[in-house]
Amino acid sequence: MNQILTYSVYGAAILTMLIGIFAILTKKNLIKIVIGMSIMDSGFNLLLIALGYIKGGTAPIFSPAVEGKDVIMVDPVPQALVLTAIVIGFGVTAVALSLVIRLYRKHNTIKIDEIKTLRW
Amino acid sequence: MVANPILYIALPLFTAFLVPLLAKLWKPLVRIIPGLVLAYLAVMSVVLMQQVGPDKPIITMIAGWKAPWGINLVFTSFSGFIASLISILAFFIWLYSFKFKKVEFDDAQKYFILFMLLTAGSIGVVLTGDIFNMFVFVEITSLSAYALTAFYKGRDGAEAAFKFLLIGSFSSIMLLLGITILYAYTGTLNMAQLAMLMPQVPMHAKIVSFLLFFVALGIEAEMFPLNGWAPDAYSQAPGPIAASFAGILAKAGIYALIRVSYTIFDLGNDGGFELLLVMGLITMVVSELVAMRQENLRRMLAYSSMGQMGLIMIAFGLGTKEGIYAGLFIMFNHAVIKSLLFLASAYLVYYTSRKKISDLDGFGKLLPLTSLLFGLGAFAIVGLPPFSGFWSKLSLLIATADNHMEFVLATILAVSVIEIIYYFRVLGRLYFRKANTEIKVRKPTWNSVVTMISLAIVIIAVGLHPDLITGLLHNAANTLADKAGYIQKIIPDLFSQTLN
Amino acid sequence: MDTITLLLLFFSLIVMIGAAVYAAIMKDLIFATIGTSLISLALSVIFYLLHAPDVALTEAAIGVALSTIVFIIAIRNTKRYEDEK
Amino acid sequence: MRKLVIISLLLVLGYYLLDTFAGAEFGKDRKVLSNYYLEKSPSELQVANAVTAIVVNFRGFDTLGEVTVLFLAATGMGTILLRRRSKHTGLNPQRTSPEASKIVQAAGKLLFPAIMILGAYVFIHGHLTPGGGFQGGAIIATGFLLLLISYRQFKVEHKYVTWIESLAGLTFVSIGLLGIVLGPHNSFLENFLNVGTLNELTSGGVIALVYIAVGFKVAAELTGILDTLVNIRETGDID
Repeated sequence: MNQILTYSVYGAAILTMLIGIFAILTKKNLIKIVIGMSIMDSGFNLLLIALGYIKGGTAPIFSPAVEGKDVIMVDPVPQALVLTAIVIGFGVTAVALSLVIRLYRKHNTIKIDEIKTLRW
Repeated sequence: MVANPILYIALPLFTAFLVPLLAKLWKPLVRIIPGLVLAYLAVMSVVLMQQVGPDKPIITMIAGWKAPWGINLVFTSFSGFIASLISILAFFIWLYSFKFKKVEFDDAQKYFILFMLLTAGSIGVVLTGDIFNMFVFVEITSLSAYALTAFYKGRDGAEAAFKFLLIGSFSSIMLLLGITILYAYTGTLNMAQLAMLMPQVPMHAKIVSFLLFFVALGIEAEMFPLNGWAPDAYSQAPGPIAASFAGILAKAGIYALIRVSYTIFDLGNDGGFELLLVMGLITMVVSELVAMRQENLRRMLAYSSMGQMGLIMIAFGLGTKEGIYAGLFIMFNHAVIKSLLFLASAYLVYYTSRKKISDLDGFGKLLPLTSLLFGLGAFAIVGLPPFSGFWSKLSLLIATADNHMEFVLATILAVSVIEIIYYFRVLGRLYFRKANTEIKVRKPTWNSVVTMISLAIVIIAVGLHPDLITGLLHNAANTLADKAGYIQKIIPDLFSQTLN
Repeated sequence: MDTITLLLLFFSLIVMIGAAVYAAIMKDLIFATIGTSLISLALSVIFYLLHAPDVALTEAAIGVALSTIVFIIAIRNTKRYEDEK
Repeated sequence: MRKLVIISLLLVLGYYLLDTFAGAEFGKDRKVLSNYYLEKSPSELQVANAVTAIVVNFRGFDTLGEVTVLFLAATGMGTILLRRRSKHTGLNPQRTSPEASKIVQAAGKLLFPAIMILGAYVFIHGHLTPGGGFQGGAIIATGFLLLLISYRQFKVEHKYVTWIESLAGLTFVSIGLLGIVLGPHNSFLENFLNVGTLNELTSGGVIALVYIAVGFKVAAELTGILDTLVNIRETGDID
C-alpha cells in the first residue's frame, strides 16, 4: 500500500511538472508558456509537501486540542519552504506577464515565432 | 553592530523600503542614499576583511539560533573576498550611474532600488550558509536583473528579459529540485551539515541532485550551452547594468557553483571536477569563437565575458589549490576589467542605436580618454603585461602545467590568440581609421571619468604589484580547499559528535 | 489515512493531472487559465489532506484567486486564442 | 518529431526524479531539523503554529527575502509597464471595460468589509491558527480586487499603498535590527520581547508583530501589482 502511495503521489507531482515543462518547450504562445511555468511550480509544490508528510501525523499546530497529548506531527519545514516558493512563483509570474503585455504592445503579437528578436 | 555581515542584506533592504518615502521629501535623495549605503558596505568590507582570517571566519547567527537550526551568514576569507569585491564594485558602478540624466525621475528611483537589491541579493548568495536561503537570494538577484534588462523601452529589452526569465525559471525549478532531494535524504538545509551528512546519501541521488545543481547554477554562471540569455541581456541592459552583470551577477553564480561542487558534494574526485573542467573548456572555446564574429560591440564583450567565465570554470575544475588560486585571480580581474570595458563602451556607442563595431572609426581622437581606457582594458583582459590580467593568466597556465594537462594549456593559449585578434580589431578601428565627419559623441561626465580611472588604477597597480592581492587570494584559496575546516567552524558541536 | 481521505486524495490527484493537461492543450487561453486555477484548487485540497493547512490557505488565496486574475488581465490586454494572429 | 524528442527526454528526466524520490518513501519520518523545530517552537517561542515559528523566526531571513521578491515584482512591473502616467485623465487611465452588473457591485460592497476582517484575523492569529501574513495579505488583496473589477471608477490610492508598503517593510527590518541591539544573542530578527504563554494572542513575542507587518506589506504589494495590471492603458503604445 505504501509503495503505491509513494509512487502515485510523487508520480503525480512529477507528471504535473513534466506537463508544465512540456508546455514551456513546445508552445509558441507567450501566455501559454507562462501558464506552463505556473503548472511546473504547482507540481513542484506538491512534491515538496508530499515529502514532509508523515504517516499518522497531524498538522504542526499545538492547538489546545493536542496539548499534553503525545502526537506525531508532519514535518513543518517543507511547508515553510513551499510557502516561500508559492509567493516567489507568483512574483515571477506577474513579472513574466507584464513582459508579455509589453511585447504585445510592441509587436502586436504574442506568438514566439513571429517576434524575430525573441528567437535564439 | 557597526560592522556586521548582516548589514550587507539588512541595510539595502531597509533603504529600498525607505527610498519611496524619501522621494517625497527631496528628489535627489533617491540617487544619493543608495550610494551612501553602497559606500558604507564597501568600507565595511574593508573592515571585515581585516578581522577575518583563515582560522577565524565571522559567523553570524540569525534569530539567535546556532548553525544547523537557523540560517547563518558565513564570512570567511573566501566568501568575504567575493562579497567585498562585489560591494566595492557596486559602489563604483553606482558612482558611474549617479548622474543618470537619460531617464525620468520615476524611473531613476526604480533603477537605483533595483540596482541596490541586485547587489544585496548577490552578496546574499555569497554569504549565506543555508542552501534554501541561497535559492531565495538567487531569485532576488534574478528578478531585479529581469527588470533592469527591460529597463529601456526603446531597445529590445523586453525580449531579452523574457528570454532571461524563461531560462531563469528553469534554473530556479532545478535548484529547488536539487535542494529537495538533498533535504529528502539528509533532513537538513545547512550547507555545512549537508557536507557532513553527504556520505550517507546514496550515490544515484547524489548524482541526480548534483546534476540539477550544476545545470541550475550553470545558467547563472553563463555556462555553455545554457547561456542563451546572456548576449541579449548584456546588450539590451543599460551600460552600467551590463557591467554589473559581468562583475556582480555572474560572480555570484560562479561562486554558488563552486560552493556547491567543492563544499557540499564530495563528487570532486568522482568526476565532478572533470565535468566542470570540460564544460569550462567548451564554454571558453565556443564563446570566444562566436565573439570573433560579432558586429555589435556589446555582444562581443558579452561573449568575451562568457569566455572568461569558461576560463574560471577551467581553473576551478583543476581541483588543486593552485587552480583555485588562479580561478580567484581571474574572477577578480574579470570583475574589474570587464566592468571597465563595459563602462567605457557605453560612451563609445552612446548615440548609435545598433552599437556596431564599424561605427567606432576614429573614436580615438573624438573621445581620447574613453578610448584610451577601453584600450587599457582590452590589453589587460587578453593578458598582456604589465596589467593585472597577465598575472592571472600566468597563474592559470602554471596550474594547468602542474596538472600535466597539455591539451588544456594549448587550448587556453590558442584561445588567447583569438581574444587578441578581436580586441585589437576594435582598437584598430578606434585609432587607425578616419572618423565619420558628422558623428555625435557624448563626453563622459566627471563621475564616470572618476569611476573608470579608479578601475584603471586598480588594474595597473595590481599589474605592477601583484603582491597587493596575492595574500588575500592565497588565504581565500586555502579556506575553500579546507572543507573539514568549514564544517568544523560552523557546526563544532555536531562535528565533534561524529568524531567520537 | 482512512479510506475516505485516501479516496479524496486520489480523486484530487486525478483532477490535478487532468486540469494540467487541459491547461496545457486548451487553445482558448481563458479556459487554460481556468485549468490552472483548477490545479491550484485541487492542490489546496491535497495540501489540506496532507496536513498542511497553512500552505493550503496560501495556495487557495494566491493560486486560485490572484494568479488567475493576473492571467486573465494579461489575456484581456493581449489575444484570447493561442493561434490568433 | 521535435515533440517526440522532447517527450522522451522528459520521460527520462521524470524516471530519474521519480526513482530518486521513491528512495525517500512517502509518509516516512525524517528527523534531523524538524524535530528540533517541533520541540522548540512551543517550548521556547510559545508559538502554537510551528510553521509560523519557522517562517518568521527560525527561517525568518527567507521571509525577508520573500517579501523583497514581491517588492521587486511590484517595482519591476512598474519599470516594465508604466512609462508615463497619462496626465489628462488623472490616476485612472482609460479603462474601457464595461461596468459590472448591479448585483456584482452590491455583492462587492457587502463582501469587502467581511474580506478585510477575515484577512486581518488571519494574519493577527498567524501564530495560533493556520494562516499568517502571506495568507492574510493575499486575502485582503482579493478584497481590493473585488472592488477593482466591480467598480470602474474605483481606484487604489497609490500614495497610501506606497506608504503602507514602505512602513510595513521598515517595521520588519527595524524589528530585525532591534534584535541585534536588544536580543540575548545579539542577532538579527531575534525575539527580544516576553514570549507569553502558548495559545494566547499575546504569545510569541516579536513573531506576532513581524507577521502583522508582513501581512500589511504583502497586502499592499499584491494590491499594487493588481492595480498596475488593471489600470494599464488598454490602447496605444507604452512608449
